[in-house]
Amino acid sequence: GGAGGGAAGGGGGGGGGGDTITLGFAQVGAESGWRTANTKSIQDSAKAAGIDLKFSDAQQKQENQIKAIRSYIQQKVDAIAFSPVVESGWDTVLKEAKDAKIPVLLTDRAVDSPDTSLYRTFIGSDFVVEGTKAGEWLVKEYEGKSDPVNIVELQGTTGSAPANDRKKGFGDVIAADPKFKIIASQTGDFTRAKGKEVMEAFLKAHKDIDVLFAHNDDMGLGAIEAIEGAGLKPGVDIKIITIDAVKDGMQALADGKINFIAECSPLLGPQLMDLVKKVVKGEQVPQRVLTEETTFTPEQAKAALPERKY
Amino acid sequence: MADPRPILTMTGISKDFPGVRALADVGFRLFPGEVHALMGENGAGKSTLIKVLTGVYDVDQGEIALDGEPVRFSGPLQARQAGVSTVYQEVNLCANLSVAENILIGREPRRFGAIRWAALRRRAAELLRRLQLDIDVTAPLGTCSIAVQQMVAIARAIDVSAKVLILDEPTSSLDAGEVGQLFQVIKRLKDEGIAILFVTHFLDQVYEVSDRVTVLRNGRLVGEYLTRDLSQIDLVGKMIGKELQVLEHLDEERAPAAPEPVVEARALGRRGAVAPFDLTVRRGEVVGLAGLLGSGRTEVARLLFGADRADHGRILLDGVPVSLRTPRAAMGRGLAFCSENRRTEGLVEELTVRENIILALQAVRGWARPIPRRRQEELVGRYIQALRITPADPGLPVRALSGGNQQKVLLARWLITEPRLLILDEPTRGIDVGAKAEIQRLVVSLSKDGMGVLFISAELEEVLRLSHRIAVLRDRRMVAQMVNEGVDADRVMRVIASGESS
Amino acid sequence: MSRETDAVRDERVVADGESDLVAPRGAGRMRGLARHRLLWPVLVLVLLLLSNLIFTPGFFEIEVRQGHLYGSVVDIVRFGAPLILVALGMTLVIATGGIDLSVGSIVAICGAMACLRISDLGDQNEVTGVLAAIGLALALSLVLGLWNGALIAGVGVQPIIATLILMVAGRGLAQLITGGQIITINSSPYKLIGAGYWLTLPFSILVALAVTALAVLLTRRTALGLLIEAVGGNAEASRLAGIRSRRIMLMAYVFCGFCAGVAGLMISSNVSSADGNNAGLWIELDAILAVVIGGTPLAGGRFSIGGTVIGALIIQALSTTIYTIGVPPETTLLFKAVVVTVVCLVQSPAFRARVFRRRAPRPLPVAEKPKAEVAR
Amino acid sequence: MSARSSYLPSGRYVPVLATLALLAVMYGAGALRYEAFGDGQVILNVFVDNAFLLVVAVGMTFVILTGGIDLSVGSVVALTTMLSASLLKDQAWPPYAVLPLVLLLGALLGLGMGCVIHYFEIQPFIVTLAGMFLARGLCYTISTASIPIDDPFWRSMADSKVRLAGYFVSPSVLVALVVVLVAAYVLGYTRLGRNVYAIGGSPGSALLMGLPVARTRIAVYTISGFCSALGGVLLSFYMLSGYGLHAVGMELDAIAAVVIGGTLLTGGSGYLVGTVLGVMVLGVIQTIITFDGTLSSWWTKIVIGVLLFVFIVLQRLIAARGTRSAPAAPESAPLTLTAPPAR
Ligand SMILES: Nc1ncnc2c1ncn2[C@@H]1O[C@H](COP(=O)(O)OP(=O)(O)OP(=O)(O)O)[C@@H](O)[C@H]1O
Ligand SMILES: Nc1ncnc2c1ncn2[C@@H]1O[C@H](COP(=O)(O)OP(=O)(O)OP(=O)(O)O)[C@@H](O)[C@H]1O
Ligand SMILES: [Mg+2]
Ligand SMILES: [Mg+2]
Repeated sequence: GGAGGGAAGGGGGGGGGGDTITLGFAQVGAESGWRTANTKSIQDSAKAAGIDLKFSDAQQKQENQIKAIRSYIQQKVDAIAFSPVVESGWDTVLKEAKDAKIPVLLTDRAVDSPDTSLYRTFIGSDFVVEGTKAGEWLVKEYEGKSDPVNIVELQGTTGSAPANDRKKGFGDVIAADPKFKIIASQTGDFTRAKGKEVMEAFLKAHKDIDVLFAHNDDMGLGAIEAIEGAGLKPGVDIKIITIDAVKDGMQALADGKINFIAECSPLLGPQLMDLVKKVVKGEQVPQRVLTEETTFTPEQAKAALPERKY
Repeated sequence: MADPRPILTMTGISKDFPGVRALADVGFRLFPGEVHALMGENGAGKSTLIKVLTGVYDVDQGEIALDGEPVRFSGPLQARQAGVSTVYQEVNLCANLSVAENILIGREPRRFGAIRWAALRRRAAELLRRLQLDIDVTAPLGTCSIAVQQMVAIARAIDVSAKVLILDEPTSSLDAGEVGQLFQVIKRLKDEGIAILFVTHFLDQVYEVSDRVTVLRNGRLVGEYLTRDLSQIDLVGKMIGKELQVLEHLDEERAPAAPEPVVEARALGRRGAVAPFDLTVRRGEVVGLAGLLGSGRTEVARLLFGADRADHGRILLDGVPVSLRTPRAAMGRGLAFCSENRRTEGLVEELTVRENIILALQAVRGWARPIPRRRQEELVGRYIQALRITPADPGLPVRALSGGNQQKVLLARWLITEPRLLILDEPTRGIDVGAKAEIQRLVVSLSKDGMGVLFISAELEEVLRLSHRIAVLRDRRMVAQMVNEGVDADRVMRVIASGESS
Repeated sequence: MSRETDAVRDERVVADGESDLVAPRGAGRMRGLARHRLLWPVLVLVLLLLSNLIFTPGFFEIEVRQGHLYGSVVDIVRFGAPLILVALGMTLVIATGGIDLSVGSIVAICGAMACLRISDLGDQNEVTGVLAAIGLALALSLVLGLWNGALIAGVGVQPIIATLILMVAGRGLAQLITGGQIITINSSPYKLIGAGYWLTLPFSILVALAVTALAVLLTRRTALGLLIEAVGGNAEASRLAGIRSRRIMLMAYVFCGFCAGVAGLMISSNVSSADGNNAGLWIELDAILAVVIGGTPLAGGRFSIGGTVIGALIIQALSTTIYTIGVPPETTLLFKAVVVTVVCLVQSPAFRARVFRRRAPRPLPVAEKPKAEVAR
Repeated sequence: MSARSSYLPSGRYVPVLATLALLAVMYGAGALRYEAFGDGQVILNVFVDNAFLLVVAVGMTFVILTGGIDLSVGSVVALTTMLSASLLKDQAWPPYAVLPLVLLLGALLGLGMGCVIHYFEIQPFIVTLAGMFLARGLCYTISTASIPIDDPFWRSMADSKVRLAGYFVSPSVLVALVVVLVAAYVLGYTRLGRNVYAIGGSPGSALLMGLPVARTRIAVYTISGFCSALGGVLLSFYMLSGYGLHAVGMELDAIAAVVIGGTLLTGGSGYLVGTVLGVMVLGVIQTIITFDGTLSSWWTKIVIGVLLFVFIVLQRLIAARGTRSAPAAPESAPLTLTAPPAR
């Protein structure tokens, strides 16, 4: 049956079949600069690829995302892509899409449905891996040294997938060596203000912080201000590891205030569009496509900074 | 006549409020089949006694026994369930509900738990008819005049099959007619053997219905008397603790009014409220409005003050037409309107006495020019004195004052604005004998000093005593105006009834 | 002078409770405590701070680093400053019987606007340019407050809905201004507002103090406070007493907008960047909570600015406590729940009456059929 | 009160009628702009997508009618999804055990808050705010990640469709409708319902009139708690997952829906129909947004705001006119809007 059920009258706003592909994209929201960059990349590359993009912003609400997908199904778009707010709970609507014979692509976050036939492919970064990379750098950095390393962690929004996974990835790596101790871990809601506020408190409560691991650049940048405010040198007195590699973050990395950034690229527009074309043509695509992502040290940052757009 | 065994006895009751001892070791008895009047000045403790009895406040000391059983009600609900039905002072009903619901809520006729609305309306209308009140019971209570609301509250109370019926100043804003209806009902209930506790400040009402009187003074029991053995003068004496100077010679005091008009209403009217009317108030003149309940007196007042927008006619001030579209505009031109409904249209209950008194004056001055502290104290002090507001503490929240004293506060608010035309709608509602005399004297002296006064009162005698001229309203139109020379109550009543000025 | 006694009285009056009932039971006994209505909030605050000592001995020590006051307590006030500001405005709005959900969005908009203008400057440290940007942002906040006020006082829309509109749309506006990105600036004069110091004192604290003083002057030295309380207490009566309630309400919302605007500048300047997406998110809840903890009833009427400030500090102290004693993020909310509950229980006269004093408890569900003794 | 200025209580139903009319207009406009929009299924989808919100809003209506407010609903919804999910998946409980349990829990939470609010005379706002924190906190103690639900019963509720004449709705919609009908009946035809209105009108008077204020107050919050739990169950049908970040800010949506429906936040006046309409208004706005595929993230928000604005202002103006109030002074606005459900 599918939500297509009673949906007569073709796609709103000139969707439906035809030579130009119509792609419905259900974005999570615009909660961060990273997300906006992600949106922008998708919109631009869609234009470039001559794909007619229907965009909707769910404002962090799974309900809205599901509604959006439903309406895409109703408007009979050629393909649907979306980045799930949360892994669980997509089966129903995805089934509807499947029944309506509309291929679905996931971006930047997987869904945990056992039935992988519900979507064609998943393109995006692996948050756990990002955490792991951060951890590995830290382990390498302190190779050979034996004295304990006190780590403070600025987590992302409690309960959000990136926060959970990056924490896990990082934690698993450093767990191998007892000398690493996470002495404090708080949520900074992925924002600078919170990052600064929490770090200030950490600095007061713990006199001997060696390393800061922030789940994204923004929190890291906030923390840097706090550290400077306390009269310490970020990157020297306290080593700082972050994830994302947005422009400001890279700048700080280049300035040596951050020591290491694991990239989490929002720019998966081009790749997505290729996949969409393939899928619509009916070609085979891999179940999982990883976005090319690297890691940055200060030197690499200096090099990369000029052509950093976001 | 009453059987010897009281149905309700209260002994050694004491109750404290912040700063005041409202009741001190008060005893009280109530006999079945008897009307018992509870008398006392404003702030004597009458309402508190009633609230303590019905569990609104908990008792600090003392015993209460109903039918010989000691009781300590947790609240009105329990009291009602135990057969004590109460009408508290002030109208305590829900303005957002219909008249019918207000009468029957809590006792709605039901079938299988479902309220039967038709039956409910019928029943309500019936009950009101018992009081000779014929109004649309589906109307929201809020649209009814305070008097009607009082009748509704009474209707609600007398419906229950109670052992004890308590009425706290039920007649404060009722005219003779309604009072008569009420008394008939009371007499019937009395014959049914119900014990009735009745609070009022109208002495003649006491002598008309009550068999027994208990007098309180500043929270203490003065004594319990059989009404027939107690003369009016004695009663008043016991209430205020000293002899009351009689106010018969007020009439001579009434000075002639100056010829020049302060306010003239020309064909002023509003659809659904009052038919267009002409009315002139001159300098130093007291004009009384007479009429039955719902005759539109309040409407007239509200139109003059701009509380409601007139949709017809115009107003002249000193002969020049002005537009008074808001109370503010009216006040700007020296009008003042003391509403009949102090609770919803008058006081701000959580503000202090001082703040309530200066409110209007401050409003006219605007927020940027606060009244200097000293001036406030001085003004407020003066009027607390003049009106004998007790407790005389300008810092108390008005909420904490007794009904009558609240009324005085409202009055004071408008007096200090020293208006050119003072509109008083039921200014003496719930005010005790002594204070009432004060206020009447005040009105007279104010008019002497050239203030025009529009005086509305449910008590016709009062109107007759004070006013130079009397305008009579009937069914929301002004049917007659008469100069108050040798006019007596009967004559006015006749006009009210017939509608022709003789 | 009389001012004092008056203050005492006002405090007491508020304590008499905002219930429709003529007076709360046992008012007599309450009087003494009620006199110092702020006693309980203050007590809670102190307890909260002391509890930190257990976990971080050096909690109270304040040193001077790089010529700044430095220490946890300073932080609490510093980070509390924006909340204090927003809560101040909220207090007046609530006192008129309204509510303002849009403060969070106003915070975001003003921060964004200021940073946008500054980022356009050739030299971001040029004072006049920065001042112009700040002026623009504040003007904007006034306009937004006016918008709310007009909707509510003019059109007569219910406050919660009227401000909800700006809450939603305003967030969008902020993002529109920043283009959804975080505008990072590097302007020392601007940084002063939120992160700077003046004579070793954090500037933000001074600003908060200044605005608080302004509010107190506005409401207690003029008649504004009285008129606001009157309007909030009984609107119709106020109308008949000749108060221009529309004007009063309008002022309240404009002031609230202004406060939010200043807070917006403070927050953005604190991190030298404007985040249209997250700046001031949910701050309206905290602000309202602060006001209510401070003892101002949501129904309107009596308000207490002192109480609000304390309330805001309590909330900030709570979050700082959470960070310093290291409550894990998963249980943070539970912790908050407990503290908030305790705070309002301790503050509730009824609760103290029931628990601390041996008094006959208020009847449990009145609904039960008459107790045996009452039966005939 | 200024309501006395309009003696004919004609304006009683005006707010609701105005809302209905405007809703129709809005839908019409949408239908003109987007072809597929005109399709009846779109309306049904509004219900399908908002069944849970509707249920929650119903509970909120009770609370707001008494002049209270309940901020905990969103979190209770989340807690319910979380609890059901973990019980079904990790504990492998049977549905018939889980359902009653979670519903009961919701009701109990409400009951608790109600008691605190009434007996300790603490403002509903703080108490329910604490409840909000508590419920969310409990979610995270269960798990910070989201838990999928693959219980057959839940799946069937999620997938099955009730078809009528080519159109369909989900079972949840039927549940929601039942709730609405029951609630409407309770408000209109039972003493509890009338007491709710009375308390909203004036708690003091209600007490002095000898109405069971305590019982009613507490009942109201219990109902709200129950409705939130039920809403949570419906949400978990809809999402087949439990998650601590579900329904963030739903309390605002619910309150908005209720108030848009013409109910006064000060209590005492409003109808359940209004709430249904309110939910539909929000739903239709959201649908318009999703149908128009061109809006960027921020324009989405702005447009929602603008639509809401236009709607509210028109509604207000129509209502003011309808109740024949002189250009209502703001303070008297609620009063002139007052729709006492007198029959
Ligand atoms: N809630 C309250 N808080 C503080 N004081 C109160 C409260 N209620 C009454 N009082 C005080 O108790 C005393 C008695 O008040 P009460 O209302 O019983 O007087 P009353 O006899 O009914 O007067 P009236 O004839 O004006 O109604 C008054 O001095 C009043 O100030
Ligand atoms: N007998 C009645 N029949 C119908 N409506 C009435 C009646 N009495 C009062 N009302 C209501 O009260 C209002 C008119 O009473 P109003 O107060 O204006 O006249 P009044 O002479 O001042 O009566 P009161 O003496 O009660 O103040 C109208 O709004 C009407 O709805
Ligand atoms: Mg009394
Ligand atoms: Mg009258």
